[in-house]
Amino acid sequence: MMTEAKATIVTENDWEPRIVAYCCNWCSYAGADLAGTSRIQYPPNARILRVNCTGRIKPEFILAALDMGADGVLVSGCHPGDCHYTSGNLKARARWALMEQVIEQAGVNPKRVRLQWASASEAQIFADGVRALVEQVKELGPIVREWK
Amino acid sequence: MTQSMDYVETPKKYVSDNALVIGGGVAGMQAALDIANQGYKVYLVEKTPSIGGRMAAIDKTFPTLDCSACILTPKLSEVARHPNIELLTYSEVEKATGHEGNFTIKIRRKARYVHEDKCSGCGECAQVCPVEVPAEFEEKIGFRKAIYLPFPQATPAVYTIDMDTCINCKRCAKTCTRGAIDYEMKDKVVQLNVGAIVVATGYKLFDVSVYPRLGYGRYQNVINAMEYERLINAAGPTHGHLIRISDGKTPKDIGFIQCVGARDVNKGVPYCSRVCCMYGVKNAVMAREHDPEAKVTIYYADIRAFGKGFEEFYEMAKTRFGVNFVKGRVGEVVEDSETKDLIIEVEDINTAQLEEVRHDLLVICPGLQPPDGLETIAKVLKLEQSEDGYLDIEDTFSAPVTTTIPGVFTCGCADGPKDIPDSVTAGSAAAMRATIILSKAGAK
Amino acid sequence: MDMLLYRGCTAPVRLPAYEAATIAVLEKLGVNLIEFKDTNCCGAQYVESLSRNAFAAMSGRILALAEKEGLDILAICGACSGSLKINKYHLDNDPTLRDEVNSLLADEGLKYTGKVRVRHLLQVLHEDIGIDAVERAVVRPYDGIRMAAHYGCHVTRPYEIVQVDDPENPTILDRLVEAVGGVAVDYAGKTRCCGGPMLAMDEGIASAIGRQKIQNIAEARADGLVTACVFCDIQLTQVQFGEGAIDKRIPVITIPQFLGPALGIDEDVLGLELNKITPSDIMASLQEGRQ
Amino acid sequence: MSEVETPRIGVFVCHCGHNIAGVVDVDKVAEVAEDMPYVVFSTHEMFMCADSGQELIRQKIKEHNLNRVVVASCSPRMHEPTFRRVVEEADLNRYLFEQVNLREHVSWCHMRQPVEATEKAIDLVRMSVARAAKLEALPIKKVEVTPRTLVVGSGIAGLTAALDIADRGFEVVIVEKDKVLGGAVAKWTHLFPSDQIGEQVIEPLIDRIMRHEKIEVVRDSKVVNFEGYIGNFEVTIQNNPTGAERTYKVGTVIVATGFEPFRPIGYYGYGESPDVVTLAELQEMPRQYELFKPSDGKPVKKIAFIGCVGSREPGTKGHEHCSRHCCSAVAKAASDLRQRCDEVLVLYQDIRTYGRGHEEMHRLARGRNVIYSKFPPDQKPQVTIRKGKVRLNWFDVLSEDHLQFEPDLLVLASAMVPPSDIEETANLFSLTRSADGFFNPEHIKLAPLTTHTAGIMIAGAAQAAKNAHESAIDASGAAAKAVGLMARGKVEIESTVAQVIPELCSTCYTCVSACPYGAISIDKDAKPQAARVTEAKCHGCGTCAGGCPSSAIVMLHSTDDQILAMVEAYLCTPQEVTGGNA
Amino acid sequence: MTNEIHTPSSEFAREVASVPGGEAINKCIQCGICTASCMVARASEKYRPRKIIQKILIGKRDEVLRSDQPWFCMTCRMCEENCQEGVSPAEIFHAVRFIAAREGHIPNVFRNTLDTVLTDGWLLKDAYSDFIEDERDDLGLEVDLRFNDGFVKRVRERYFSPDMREAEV
Repeated sequence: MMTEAKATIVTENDWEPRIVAYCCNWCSYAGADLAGTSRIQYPPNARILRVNCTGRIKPEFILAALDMGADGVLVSGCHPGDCHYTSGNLKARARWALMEQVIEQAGVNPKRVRLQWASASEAQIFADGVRALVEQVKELGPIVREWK
Repeated sequence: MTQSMDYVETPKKYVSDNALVIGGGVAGMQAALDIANQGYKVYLVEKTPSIGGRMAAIDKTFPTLDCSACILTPKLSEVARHPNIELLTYSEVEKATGHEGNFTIKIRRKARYVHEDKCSGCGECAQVCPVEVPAEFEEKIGFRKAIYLPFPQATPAVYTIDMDTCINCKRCAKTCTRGAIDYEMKDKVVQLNVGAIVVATGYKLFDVSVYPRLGYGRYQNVINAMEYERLINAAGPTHGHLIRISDGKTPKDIGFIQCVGARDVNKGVPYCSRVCCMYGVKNAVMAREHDPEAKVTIYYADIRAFGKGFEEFYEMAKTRFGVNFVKGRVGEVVEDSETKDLIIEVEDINTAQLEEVRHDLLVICPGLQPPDGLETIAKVLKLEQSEDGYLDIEDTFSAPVTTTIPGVFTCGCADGPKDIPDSVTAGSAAAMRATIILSKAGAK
Repeated sequence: MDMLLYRGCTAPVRLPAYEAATIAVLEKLGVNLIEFKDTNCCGAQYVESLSRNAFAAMSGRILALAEKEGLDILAICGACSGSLKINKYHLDNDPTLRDEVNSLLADEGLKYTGKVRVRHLLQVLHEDIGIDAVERAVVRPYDGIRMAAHYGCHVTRPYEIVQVDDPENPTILDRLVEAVGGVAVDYAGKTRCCGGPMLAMDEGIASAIGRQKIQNIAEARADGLVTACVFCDIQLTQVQFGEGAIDKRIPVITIPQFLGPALGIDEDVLGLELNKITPSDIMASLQEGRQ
Repeated sequence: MSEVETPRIGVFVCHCGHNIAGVVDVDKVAEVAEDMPYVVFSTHEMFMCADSGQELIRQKIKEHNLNRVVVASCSPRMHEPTFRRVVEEADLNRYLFEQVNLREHVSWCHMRQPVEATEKAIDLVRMSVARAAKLEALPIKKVEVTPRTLVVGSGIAGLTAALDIADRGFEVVIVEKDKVLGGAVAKWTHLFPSDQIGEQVIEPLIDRIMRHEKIEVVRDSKVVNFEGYIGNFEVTIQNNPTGAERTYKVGTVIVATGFEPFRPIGYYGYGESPDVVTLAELQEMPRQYELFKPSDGKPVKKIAFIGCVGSREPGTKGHEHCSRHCCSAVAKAASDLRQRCDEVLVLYQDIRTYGRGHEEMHRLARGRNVIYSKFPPDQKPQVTIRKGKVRLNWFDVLSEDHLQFEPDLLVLASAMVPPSDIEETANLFSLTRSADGFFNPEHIKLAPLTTHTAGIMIAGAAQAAKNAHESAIDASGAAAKAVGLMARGKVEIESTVAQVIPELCSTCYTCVSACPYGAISIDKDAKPQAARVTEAKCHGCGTCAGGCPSSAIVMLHSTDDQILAMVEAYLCTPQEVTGGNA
Repeated sequence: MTNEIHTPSSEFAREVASVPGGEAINKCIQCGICTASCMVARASEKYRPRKIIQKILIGKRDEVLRSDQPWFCMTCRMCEENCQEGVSPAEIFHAVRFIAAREGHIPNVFRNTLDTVLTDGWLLKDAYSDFIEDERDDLGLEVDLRFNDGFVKRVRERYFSPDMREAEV
């Protein structure tokens, strides 16, 4: 899985974080839609990938993204208890702790990944989450410097 | 079929299981779809050349700011393509006889001068047409040709010649490779047999020029909300650029005036029109979205943000979009003859201060009224109307979509002002009650 | 057509030219005004505010007098026409009030039964004579003089009672101006009050209101202002004098004084020289004979 | 891949009028897309969803022999069904369509950054093109619809929906958790705008329900288990007192679970004096000429109402919404009671008597000398209770006076909030909820009665605060949706289910325990043993695949391959081609 | 704004409603269009017709009757024309003035003018000078105005107290 990062290393000044965002279809993707319809403005650094449920997100998806050069990864789903599929997000949450450890062992600062809950009506929370991660990652700098 | 005692049927009473829906706005479309989805044939009669109604002309919808045409378009094509729906656009109901389960309807199919089956909607004809007239769909701010498609997503995508303005130059006919144009076309009257009827005739906007104090029709930069919708619409006459009619400048300080042609006992509209507050707030939000530097103020009596998500939207308009809300009805609008700015007088009720405020654009948000044709339709179908002109319903709770004639149902704004979701819901409800009658025909 | 001219308290003393011009113009247009003797004040504002019965009695007597003469009343003052019409309305619709007033009138052998009409000058010009007839009677049209019209609140409001023009968008004066060759000028706050009724309570407020009106008319670049009410005429003239007045005064002229010259009536008869702000520029716009 | 063919991808970029093209350089997006792998055609168009746009797609599929279509426009939550249908009309399997969200996720949320927005748009298109290349056609599955509807709740919405469906000839099972039917309306005495009391409205409905042969009423019971999918749900209902369970097969469900009147503990002395009641409690007081004080039974001569109690409180979750019915209900109750009392006061923020006949109710109340007084939103009335007497102090915005009143009865127009067990109901039926706590409709404008779970409808106050009239209309509307499905007999279902690759399965049971629907079991008869998915039970969430340590589960239409292809397309494309960073 | 705490009551509103002209008081929904249409309000900060009506509606009888506010209305009826609920503040203020007058709260200017009218039969007897007589003569108008001053005495007798300190409605 761990392919070599093909991303071109860029100079400090131009650098803008590249964020992969996995969103569940029912809450966070809809929340991101609402952020759009509500014209909430947030940094354009994230690329949203739609999955049915956060439970679908394999830890590999996150690791692979970091491996391929993502400076941060966002996972956003329904609030615990509100999952469209009853409990998929609880599984995602359960896997998260383990995942953070794996990342750390791989030499990546776990602050580069963020798990958040944003419902379909919480456009602002979604947008704030993206903004928070972008700012966090900006502090940490480009990922190429730390990936072992 | 087993039925309780209430439903002892006289033989032959329920003859037809076809339905007639009058009005192709969003409520009528929904009613038609919900009847058609149960397998019954529906005739959807619309008097203008296209279905879509008012919603097609609106820019965005509240409270989600969804783009109206975007969410409506799939419905338009769903209706047009439904095997059980027969569209009779540019048509009007002329006569009706019979009773629940067995109505005979005469419909006048106005001559389009273009054969629906031959026209591909390519638009070559309009390109060569030399006649330009103010477009109804654009609230007469934009123009159309004498042969025209009312709007890009018009359904059916068939052109119509407006014979009142056509100069008979025949260029369109020469251009049309499919031979779809026929100047000799005559109105046709068709007869239908239906078991149930749904009236979804919609509304008209109150004509605010009857309030001379507000200057509409007298001052160029006083416009009504529908004109505003077209001005901010990307597909509209200005390609979505909000401008002042007087000088084409971008307005920097816009006022929205609520409760005009609504809640007014002196103008025959004592009722609240339900939608104006929210479309006003929505339009104010859009003004800020178009130009975040613009100052935007709403003058209101009560902000009636009562529906799902409305209060939250109102709150958002205040806090996030920075729309300024002033509680107080506007007493007078005066134009600065030099700048064509408008000066309004209003008492801010919250402070008891009388304020004179200058705006460079004023948008009047008119209330709704029964449409002009409703009286005719009510007469044809023998339906009762209330004093305010809307259709009477049989009972508030047990028969909220049933008119005073059994077998004839109402939805959308035909029986009172409604917003889109309430119109759609009523459309489905009317469909439900109609199909109960249609299903009896199946019982033979 | 014969009518009784109710001149009221103020016109004969403060604006006799209006009275004279009305008589002359209407005569020209076929309406014969008859001297209305032994009248009293209609009770406007002061009595009106203090006692409804007293107000009804004062106007009621005038109505009863006219009824006795068998003629309709012409009122040239907005306040008087308003009072008479409002009281006629109440007396016609409230039998108790009518009995009350009639009991007081009985001493003089008068009785009001509702048979009399009250007409404001604008109604007579518009309905009884007709604007077309006025236009036909013109012998010296104005050459596009720009005139702003001030109608007077009590002339047009409340419509349900006074039945003159469209209170929100009145046009009779404007149409009369146009009929004699003038240009009717629209201006901000056309239907607003002149401020006159405020004089008693607070002169400062009254003047402020009147001056605002004059300023709006000036901004619309009008050459003059036509009125149809004694009080409005006086007030809108008065505010152009004294402290806080604008530099260039706008001539104020009553509608019959404006129509008169165009109809070929001698300026002396119309009392134009009595106008406090001379309407000479307006008169200068008169063209030579039409035919 | 089921069919091995070289992808031939068409990319269609939508302007959405000005909505996208006003920010994103659509020209450039379409141009860059042309050079992406497997793309054979790329263009941009004013409205892709319009007839002309749709025709363009169909035409280009034929013309260029496209076997994958990427439309870059709005949210797929809006138009995916539209475009899937379009490609199907051109004989392309619907699962070979991929949509890019350039509007909600790009142009509308980066309005002031056109350069960055365009770069993001290009990235998103690139990602979707990469995914499109890996898409597979899936079979279109149709299932029968059981001609029976489950109606949950027997308020005016539930009763009306049940009757409509039954009158139309379909069977209904109506389940009510209470012992009696009728919900809130049955108990209320001041309905509006027509002058009826709840009993008069509800009794005839119950009467017909009880006599209707197509309707089975299950009272004092609740749904304890719910599984299946559209057309084929299996619902287990448990009797409250006996615990006995019964299972029903139904094709459709209408959730009409209504609302609860908010109990405003801590507001305006509620709970401190029996003479402070909610509007709902007032509604339930016996209807007789004289009204008596709950505290001492003496006649009520002075009443005050306070509006917006627990409603319109920005920042307080679940109470931000307007409860819609209260203003008119207060006007109705106030005008009714005014004739029996000396003084009636209404303290309000805004008067929202919005419906036809409602403003008239407001006028009637005022006409009967009900005093309306507006209080500032940030300075709510103060209630003190001393020696059993309720005293109100507030500031009247309209007169700018400080006012005081000692009502015999203080009525709080408290919010309509979701029932306390709504979370349970939401979980049971996989329904999502909006900020107001009520259920989310499929689309707030055009699909207010259906939900994101196919086959499940919502009606009445289950969706949002509503009055009885509106709930009744909702009910008929929801009934139409249910009947529509049942009358058709068959419906299409999503093919996006999980599949196990038996050779890779280690039977670790991770998936079995992960599946929220019990759709996965270990097939002990197979050799070697392996997990097996019961497709009918699978909802397609992919939690199994997310947890499978051996990558033995394939989530159709959401395969690992497809997802990682997108990630790779984004991150591993040389920067000079993307034209810069993010 | 006063700091005194008032207990709202509908009594005064009902009293006003019982006086001719005051009937529509309860129709007011406090939208403010009257104030926004009022020329006096524009010229004077202290005059807010809407607010006076609310004070009547909440029963601030003394404050309203003792104040000069109801007397500021010019009865130009612009508010009445614009009101969407069919309220005429002008009429309401007349009704209030009647009540105030009955209780002796009459502004001096009203009282004095009334006195003149009810003595002379008309308003401007004192101002009618020889000079004006000449003017009228020149214009060919009747010089003897012949106002009746007898009737007003009976009006005074029947409807007003002798010292004009109060008026009977």
